[in-house]
Amino acid sequence: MKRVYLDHAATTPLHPSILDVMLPFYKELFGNPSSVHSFGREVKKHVDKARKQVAESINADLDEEIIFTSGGTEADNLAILGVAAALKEKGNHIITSSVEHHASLDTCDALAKEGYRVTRLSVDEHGVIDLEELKSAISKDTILITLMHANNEVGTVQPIEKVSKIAKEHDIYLHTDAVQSFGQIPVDVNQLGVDLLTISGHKIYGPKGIGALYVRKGTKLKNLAHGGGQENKIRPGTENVAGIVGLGKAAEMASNSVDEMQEVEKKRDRLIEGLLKMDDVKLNGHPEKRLPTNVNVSIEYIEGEALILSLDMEGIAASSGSACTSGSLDPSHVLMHMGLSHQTAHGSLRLTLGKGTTDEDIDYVLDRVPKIVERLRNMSPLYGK
Amino acid sequence: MKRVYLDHAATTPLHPSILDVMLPFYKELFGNPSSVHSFGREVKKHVDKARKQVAESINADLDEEIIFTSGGTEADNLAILGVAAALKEKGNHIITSSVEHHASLDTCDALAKEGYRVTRLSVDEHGVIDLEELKSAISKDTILITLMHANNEVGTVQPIEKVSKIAKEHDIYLHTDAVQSFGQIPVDVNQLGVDLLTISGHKIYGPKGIGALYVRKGTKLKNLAHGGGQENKIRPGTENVAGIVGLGKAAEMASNSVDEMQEVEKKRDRLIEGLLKMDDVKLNGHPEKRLPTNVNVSIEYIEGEALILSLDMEGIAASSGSACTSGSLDPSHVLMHMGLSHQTAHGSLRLTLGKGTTDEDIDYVLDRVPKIVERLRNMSPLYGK
Amino acid sequence: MYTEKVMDHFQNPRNVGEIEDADGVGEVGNVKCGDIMRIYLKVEDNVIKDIKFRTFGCGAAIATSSVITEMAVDKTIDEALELTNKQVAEELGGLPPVKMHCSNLAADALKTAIEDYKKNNK
Amino acid sequence: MYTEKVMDHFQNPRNVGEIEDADGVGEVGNVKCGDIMRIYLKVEDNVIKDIKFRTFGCGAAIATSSVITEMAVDKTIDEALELTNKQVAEELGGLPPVKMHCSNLAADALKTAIEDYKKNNK
Ligand SMILES: Cc1ncc(COP(=O)(O)O)c(C=O)c1O
Ligand SMILES: Cc1ncc(COP(=O)(O)O)c(C=O)c1O
Ligand code: FES
Ligand code: FES
Repeated sequence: MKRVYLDHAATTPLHPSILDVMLPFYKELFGNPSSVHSFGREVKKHVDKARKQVAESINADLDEEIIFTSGGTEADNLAILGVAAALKEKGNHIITSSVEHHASLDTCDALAKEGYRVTRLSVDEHGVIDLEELKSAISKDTILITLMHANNEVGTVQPIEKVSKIAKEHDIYLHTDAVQSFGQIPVDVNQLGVDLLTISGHKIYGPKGIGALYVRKGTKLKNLAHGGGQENKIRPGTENVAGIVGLGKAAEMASNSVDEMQEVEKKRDRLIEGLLKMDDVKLNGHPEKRLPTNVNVSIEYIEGEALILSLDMEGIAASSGSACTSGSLDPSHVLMHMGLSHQTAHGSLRLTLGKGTTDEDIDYVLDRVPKIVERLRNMSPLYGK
Repeated sequence: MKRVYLDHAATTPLHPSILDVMLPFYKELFGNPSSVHSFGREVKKHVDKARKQVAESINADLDEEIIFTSGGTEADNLAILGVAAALKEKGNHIITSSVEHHASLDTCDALAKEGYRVTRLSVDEHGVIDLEELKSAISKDTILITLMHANNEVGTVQPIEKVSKIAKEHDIYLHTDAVQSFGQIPVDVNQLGVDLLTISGHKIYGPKGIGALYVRKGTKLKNLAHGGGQENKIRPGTENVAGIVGLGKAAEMASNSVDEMQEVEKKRDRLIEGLLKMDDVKLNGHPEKRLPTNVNVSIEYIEGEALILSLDMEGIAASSGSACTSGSLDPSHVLMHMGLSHQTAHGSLRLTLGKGTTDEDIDYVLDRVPKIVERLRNMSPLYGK
Repeated sequence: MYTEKVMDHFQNPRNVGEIEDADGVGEVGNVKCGDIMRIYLKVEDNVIKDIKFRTFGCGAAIATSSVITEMAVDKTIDEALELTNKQVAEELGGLPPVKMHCSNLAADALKTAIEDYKKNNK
Repeated sequence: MYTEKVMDHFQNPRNVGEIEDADGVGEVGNVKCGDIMRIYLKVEDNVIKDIKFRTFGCGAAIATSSVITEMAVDKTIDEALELTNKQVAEELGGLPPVKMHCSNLAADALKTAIEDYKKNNK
C-alpha cells in the first residue's frame, strides 16, 4: 500500500546523513564527555562542535548561549520556570498567548497555580496576537513574555520582532518557542530580538529526545534540576551525546533549508487549493503568514478522529484538533481561540508536508480525501439535513 | 597503542545488540508514539514493550510503574522533588546520606534552601550508613528517605532492605538510586522494598540520555515539567523512542548479568591484590559489600589528576576523586565523609571494570600503574622525606 | 489502539442510514466530546425489525453505533432496553479506557429511540 | 583540555629533583586544591645557576613548575622575581580557566625560594 506521511509537525523522519554523524557515538566514541581521559576528551570535542553548530544556525553570538535539553518541552519549561524563579523578586507577571503549545501553556498554568499572574493574549481569526493588547497587558510586575514563533496546529507566524521591540522598551525578557518555525522560516535570535528560544531535534529531521534552549548571555535563569556541572550547571546529567551531535547537524541543515522550503510551499498551496474545492471546507490559520509546510482545514459535518483513521487506512498519516483524538472535553484550544465553533473545530484536518513530500503524494491525498469525506458525511446526522 | 577502558562507572560502551534494536527507530519507525495513525501506533507498541522489559527487569508489578526520563539525574530529581512537592502538606523532612551522587545530594541541598529539613546520615570508614542513626533521625515530619543502592565512587552497597523495613514501620517513602548497582547485583523493587528507584541507560551498556524512575503504584509524586500527556502526565515531552527501546533491551540484559559479573569480580580481586602490593596504597570502600566492578585505592604522596593523565598516556582510562579533577576546593565528598584525609583522598584512583575487561587488561594495568606511581612519587615533595 | 472488530465496524459499518417512516427515533449528544448519534427503529409486534444509525463521532462511536444495531435487531424492545454499554464494548472485543464513554452514546441512543417508539404508541 | 606544550612539560618535566646544598628553598601550598610545590635554587653572582622542583599537584601544576624552572634559569634574581603567572601560562600556550590558579603556585614558589636565598645572604 502507498504510504504518505503528512504529519511532519508531529515528528519528522531522521535524515540519513544525521544518523551517519550520530552512529560513531553509539560505537567507538562512547566516552563520557566529563571524563578527564582521552575517551572522554575526544567526545567532549564533538559536543562542543555541536554547540557551535546550533549557535551558528540561529546566529547566536556565543556557543555557551546554547543549553542542550531533552527536547522542546523541557526547553520551554526551563525557559519559563527558570526565568520565573530567577526573577521572582522582580515581579510575578507573565504574558503569553492563548494558542501556545501545551509545553508553554501548561507551564504557565502551573505558575498561575503557584500565585503568578498570567495574561493569555487573545488571537484573531487567523491566530495572530494583537500588539495593542500586549502593550496594555504590560505592568511593572511583568518579568517574561513567552510567545511561540509559529503555531504547531495552524502554522500561523507571530510578529516576534515587533513584540521584541515592546519587550525591550519595558526591559522584559522575551522567550519564543521556535520548535515549528526553525528550518522553515528564518530563525535568527538577534533579528528576532529574543532572550530565550526553544528548538527541538525531531521537528527538524533530527532525533527525538533532544532539544536546546538559547539563553542570551546575561539572562537570569535558574536551573530546575540539580546534579553535575553539565551545561553550565543549568541542566545537569550525563549528556545525550549522540542526540546532541545529531541536533548539531540537524540545526545546520535546518538553517540551510529556506530554499527547499519554497518548493514545499508550492505543494502546500496546491494541496490547500485542492481541498478547498470540496463543499463546506475552510482553511484555518493565516492565508499568508503561515509555515510553508502547514495545511489545516475544517471539514464540516464530520469528526476528526474518524477522518484520521479513514485516511490511515489509505496509508495517509494526518492529524486533527478533534476532541476525540485528545481524549479531552474540548477540541483544540488553538482552533477554539481562533473563534471556530466546537463542531467546526471537531472536524479539523491538519496535513503537514515535509522535505520528502512529492507531487504524487499530493495527488494521492487529493484523490482520497474527498471520497473519505463523502463516506463519513453520509454517515453523519449533521449532513444534508 | 593498547587502550584499556576502566571507567565503566562513568559510562559503558553501548552493546552492539542494543544498537541493533535502536536503529529501526532512526529509520523507518520514526513516527511519534502519540500519533493516532499507523506511523505512530506501530512505534507506540515498541515503547510499551520497552516499558514491560524495564518493569520485568526490576520485578515491578505493573508496567505503568515505569516512567522514562532523560537519565539518572532527572529520575533522581523527579523522585526527590516530586515527592517533596506532593507531600509538602504532610511534612518537610527528608533523610539522605552524606555520600550520595550529586544528582541526589544537590537536589536535597536545593530543598534545604527552600526550607525543607534535610538529614544527611554519616557513613563509617567503609561508606556504610548506620541504621541506628537512621532510626533516631526519623520524625513525624519525615516524608522521604533517599539512599543510593551502591556508591558510584567506592562501590559500597547500602543495606536498603533493612532501611525499607524501618521506612515501612514509619510509613515513609523510600527512594533508592540504583544507577550503579543495576546489572551488577540483584535489583528487585519488591525484595528491596522501595517505593521509587532510579536507573540510567548508559551505565548498563545502553544509550546515554535515557533513564527511568520506578514509581510504585499509589506513590504520590508531582510532575516537575508540564506539557503533553506522555508518561502518565508525570514526564511530558515527545518520547526519546530509540533511547527507550535501547533502555528496554539494556535493562533486560542487565537483569541477566549476575553470572557474568562473577567473572568480572574475579578480575577485580586480582586487580585489587596487585595494586595493594605497592607501598602506601590502601583500598577505599567496603572489603566485601562492594560492587563487582569497583576498585578504588588511595595512593599516598601523589595527586589523582596527574595519575589519570599519566595513565591516559598509556591508554588506560581511569578516574579519581581528586580536587584537581573536579575544579572544586575539596576532593570527593564520599572519600572525605569516609574519614580520609584531604591528601589521601586527593591521591585516589578509581578503576571500574566492565563486561569486556580481559585478564590481559588487568595485567597491563598492573604493569603500568607501579611505574607511573614511582615516577610521580619521585616528583612529589611529600615522598621520601 | 482499537481491536480488529472495532476497525471492521468502523470501516464497514452495518445499518448506516435513515428509516423514512421510522416508528421511533432517538438522538443523543455526548457532552464529553460533542458527538451526536441518531438511531431509527422499525418495530413490529414489539420486535425491532429494522434499525439504522447516523453518527458524528470518533472511530469508537461509529463502531459502537454499528455493533449495537446488529445486537438490537430482531430483539424485543424489552430485551433491547437491557443492552448495556459494557455489553457493547465487550462485543467489540474491548475499547481503550478513554473511549469507554463512546459506548454510552450508542446504548443511550437506542434507549431514546425505544422511548420515542413507546411514546408514539401509547 | 591541555595544550601540547603543557602535556610535554607534564610528561617530560625539566629540572625535577632537589639540590642538596641549595642557596634557597621555597615551598608553597595551594589553598584552592591542596597541592604543594617546592623549588630549590643555586645562585651565583645574583644569577640563578641551577633550579629544581618537586610538586604534588595536577598536570597543570607539574607543567607550570617545569616551565618556570626553564624560564628562571640563567636569569638574575631580580629578573626572576618579575616572572608572572600570566607569563607562565602564556609560555605553556595557555591553561584552561579552572587551572589558572595552578600557575600561581609556580610563581609563588619561585618567589618564596628567592626570598629564602636573600634572607640567607643578608
Ligand atoms: C510548538 C511546539 N513546542 C514544543 C514542542 C515540544 O517539543 P518536544 O516534542 O521535543 O518535547 C512541540 C512539539 O511537540 C511543538 O510543536
Ligand atoms: C549513582 C548515580 N546516580 C545518578 C547518576 C546520574 O545518571 P545520568 O548520568 O544518567 O544522569 C550517576 C551517573 O552519573 C550515578 O553514578
Ligand atoms: S465520540 Fe468522541 S471520543 Fe468517541
Ligand atoms: S594543582 Fe590542583 S588543580 Fe592544579
